[in-house]
Amino acid sequence: MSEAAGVIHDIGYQRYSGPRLGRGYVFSSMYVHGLRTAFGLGRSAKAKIFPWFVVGVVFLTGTILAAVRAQIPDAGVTYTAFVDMMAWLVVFFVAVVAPELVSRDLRAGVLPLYFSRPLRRTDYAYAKLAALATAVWLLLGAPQVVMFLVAAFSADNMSQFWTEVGDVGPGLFYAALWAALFAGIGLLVASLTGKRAFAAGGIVAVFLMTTPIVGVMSVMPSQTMNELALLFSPSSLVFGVGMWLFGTADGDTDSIGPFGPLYLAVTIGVVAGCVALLQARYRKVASS
Amino acid sequence: MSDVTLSGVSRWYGNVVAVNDVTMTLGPGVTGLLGPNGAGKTTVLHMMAGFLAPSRGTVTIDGEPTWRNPSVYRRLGLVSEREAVHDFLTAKEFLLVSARLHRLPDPEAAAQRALELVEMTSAQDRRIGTYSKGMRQRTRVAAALVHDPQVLLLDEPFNGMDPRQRLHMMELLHRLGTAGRTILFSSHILEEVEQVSGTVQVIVAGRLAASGDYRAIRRLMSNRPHVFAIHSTDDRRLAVALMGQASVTGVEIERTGLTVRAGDYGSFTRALPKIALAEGIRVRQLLPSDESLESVFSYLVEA
Amino acid sequence: MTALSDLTVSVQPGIVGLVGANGAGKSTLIKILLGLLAPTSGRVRVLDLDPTVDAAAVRARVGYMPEHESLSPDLSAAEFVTHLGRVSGLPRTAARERASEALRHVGLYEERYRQIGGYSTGMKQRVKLAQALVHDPDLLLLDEPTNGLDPAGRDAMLALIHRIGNEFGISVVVCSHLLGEVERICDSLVAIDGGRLLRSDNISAMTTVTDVLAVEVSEGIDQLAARLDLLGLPSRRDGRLLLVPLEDDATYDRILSAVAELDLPLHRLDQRRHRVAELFATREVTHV
Amino acid sequence: MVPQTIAWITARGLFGRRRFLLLIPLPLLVVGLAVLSRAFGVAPENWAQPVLVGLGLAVVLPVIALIVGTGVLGSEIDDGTIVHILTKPLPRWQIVLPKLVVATAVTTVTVSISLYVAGVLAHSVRLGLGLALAGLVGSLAYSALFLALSLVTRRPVLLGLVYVLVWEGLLGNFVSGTRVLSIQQYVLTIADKVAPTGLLQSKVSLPVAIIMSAVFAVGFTLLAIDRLRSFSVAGETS
Repeated sequence: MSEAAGVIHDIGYQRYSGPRLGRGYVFSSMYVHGLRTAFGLGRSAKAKIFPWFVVGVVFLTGTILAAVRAQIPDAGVTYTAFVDMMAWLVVFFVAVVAPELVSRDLRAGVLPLYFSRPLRRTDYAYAKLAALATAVWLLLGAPQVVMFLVAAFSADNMSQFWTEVGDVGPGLFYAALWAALFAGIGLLVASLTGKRAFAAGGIVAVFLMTTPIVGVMSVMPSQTMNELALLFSPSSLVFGVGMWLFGTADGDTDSIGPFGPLYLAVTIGVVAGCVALLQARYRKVASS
Repeated sequence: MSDVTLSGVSRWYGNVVAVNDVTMTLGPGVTGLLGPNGAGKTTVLHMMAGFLAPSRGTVTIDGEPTWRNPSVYRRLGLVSEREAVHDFLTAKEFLLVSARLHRLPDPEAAAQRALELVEMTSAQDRRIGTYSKGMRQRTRVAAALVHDPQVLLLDEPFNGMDPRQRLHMMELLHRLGTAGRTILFSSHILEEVEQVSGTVQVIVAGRLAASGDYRAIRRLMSNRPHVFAIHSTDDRRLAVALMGQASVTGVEIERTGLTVRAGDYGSFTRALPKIALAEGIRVRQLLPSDESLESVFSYLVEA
Repeated sequence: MTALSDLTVSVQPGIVGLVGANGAGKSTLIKILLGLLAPTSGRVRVLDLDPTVDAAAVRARVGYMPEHESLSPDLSAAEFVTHLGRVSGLPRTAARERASEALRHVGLYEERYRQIGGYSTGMKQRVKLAQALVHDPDLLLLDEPTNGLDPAGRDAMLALIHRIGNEFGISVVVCSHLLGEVERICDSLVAIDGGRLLRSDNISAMTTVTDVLAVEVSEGIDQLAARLDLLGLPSRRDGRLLLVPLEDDATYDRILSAVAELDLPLHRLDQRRHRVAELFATREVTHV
Repeated sequence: MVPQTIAWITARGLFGRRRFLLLIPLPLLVVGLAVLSRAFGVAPENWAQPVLVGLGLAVVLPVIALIVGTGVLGSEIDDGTIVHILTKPLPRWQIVLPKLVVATAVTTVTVSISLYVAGVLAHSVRLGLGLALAGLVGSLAYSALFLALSLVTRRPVLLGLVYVLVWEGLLGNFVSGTRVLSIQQYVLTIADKVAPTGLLQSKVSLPVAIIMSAVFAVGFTLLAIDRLRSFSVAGETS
């Protein structure tokens, strides 16, 4: 037997000489963290309840619709119609998640820790926005994929399959429109206050307040005004764009008249405006 | 002259006992309230200030209970730990509001007097929102003093103050204490407590661990030898001479000097000068190493 | 408004204390060092980099511990510090390992998997320090690191900072209002007042001995003062202390024999030192 | 002098916060929609219900009352400034009443003016006055409720939203029993009985509306006073 040997290993503080990654990596770290936060991952069980409840409801609806479509192909349940059905759930989802993403950071004073790191102020806002938009898109998109798979496997021939593909593509794009618009508005409202209850109330209020405008505008005796009515509330705005781009189940596009391009332009404008205001907001927060 | 009395006071939250059977009386003068984080200091202060009901026992100011009894605020001023003030007011406005709500006969004069006391007159017309932490703190102290209360309770009053503001606040508390006000303040910075007042109340884990002058408290800890650091012209010979003393329980020789442990404080401190003179050794430094409030406090917390 | 004017300081590695009146410009200075604010005029170099140009590079190598609460209450310390490590550019595994190491060095063990919301003040301060250390900075900026800590917690925090500065080889700048603390752990000190430099020097140079002896007896202080007067040693009373000018070495013996003859308990005999506090004791200094 | 001082500082606090800006767009929306409908000659039967009831009485009134009612006391508790007012030798009703008066006044002014204008445009001055009076009663009842809510829970805004949106908004439409405890229904009834136009549909009787409004206002005020008397500041912060 050899002589017993012993070593004391150095477990004191060690310097780090590995790589320090750049802007893209830092951005993606923030983005991934935001996405995980949206679904309560890495957080307490309590933080998971609401997002996963919504996910559950959305998937349940998607599955039921998929079953209905398999049985009655002409039920008129399209991918875009599914998204429209989920409108209020998405509003609530954004109202709960957006404050978790940004109001919490404001309230807890975490921002100085971020801004004293290589992360840029603008990237902070972009990463949070991307995370929220992705979360909403996944929420609306994943059930569509389920619906698509059910339809694809029950397809009788290739042409039916390709029709499905042609349908789900616009559906996912339509979901992305919803995601961008709702994430933009929700995050902007939430970034204004550190109190999550106010932020959530504010987001719901935006949708609540704007809905009656659409109602009043659509009973106006001017056809042009009726056709423009849907511009005045976020949910009806996206609905209008979808109607123009993909038509509705019953082929009725009368309610927006010839203003389809305007609807798309306003949607893009609102998203861009939200992003610009969000940037301005964080420039102000960081310098104060 | 007013007294604050706690008798048999406990406070619990569910099964968590924050304050456990505390009995104390505060008289005129400045008293420091000490204790580790979570020991129950703030709970005690809040009960004294009538912001919390004792679960058991009574808290009184001059015999009047403080809970559900707003009239005690005629005699009581409170500076709580949270530094919230109405940001949108100026200090002057804030003080005027305080004076009016106290129904003082001449609110203007009272507000002015309080602002002068904390030396805030130069900034009194600026919005409080623009103040530094120390200025806010002084404004809050002024508001607590506007009705010239007999009792002043302060929770961490030095928090956030810069060195000059600390010095000034210490002077102010000292002055008020000498003028016969009953003042209790909590603090973690023991050097400062030591400078303002020698009288302390020490709370450890919800219990009142010691009260009184901290030097007297130290003397009462007879099981702990008193430690002195000595530096002299001939440390080694002095060590030998000291070993002969019955009051000395241990001597260590180090490169920087001697560390002496004395069991009997009185006889050692009387004997040391005589021994040194007799041996012809010049003592250049004698320092009590564990007489500071800091060491008294740590002994109490450990015990 | 000028927060800082005409400040010229160069700081050597080691532990530097930064002290100054409230509103003296400390936070402005920190923001300039982190590249979050550009100086109106003048030049700044941090770690041989210019923060106005290479802000991200500077921030990748600087650790910042803010004064105020700045932690996400809903995350565990391990999760939070790992995330911030990644935002500083550390690859995923390195971030995880170094977060665990940093938390160990600040003295957090099993607790690191619990949510930060339930932590005590002392534990939160430790997490704040750990997040500043996670990316192995070359310079640490600590703003009031002992804020809210009880005496035992302060001792532990100061010992840790001392170790970081001396064993880890990281330069440390400590902002503090507690001059006793600064004397205890700092090698040098920069004092600013009203945005201007008050003094910048080594601590040892600011705490030199004076030619005054402090004498304390547990009883009979008046008797001793009278006796010293008779012996031709005029003394001044300062609280419980008698201050006696130190003329030559014989002064020691004369004091000792006075005490011995009166049979008084001698509590303290010590040559007085200058204190950093003297910088601020004078009220003449004008400040804005 | 004490009530004026409390009222003054409460009002300053209310208007000093940015949250106050939220009060402006809502009434403007009501008036704007009414003006628009009138300008284009839409029949009142088509727009009165969504604008006056759907937006005005069911959303603008409770939401503004919520913002203001929690703003006069809840936000002071939230940020800790309440301590300054509580450490004064004042009976607690002297603190609660001025705050309630300020909250009611601000809400009434903001809501009733816009409701009056919209009511006049929809039908007649009488409907306008009826709506304005209903707004006043509603402001008082809601303010008392939200003021008391600020003292019994740490999350008054959330609970208030739940009351307004879920209890009054959702359940009120489906479960008729909840209407007896719904301020929205009292307000609707009062407006309808003062100006019976057929544009509004009241679902509870006038005596019920009047008595229950009074019960809400007085009951919650008394509750608030009692809660403030035993106001506890959370214990150890660290």
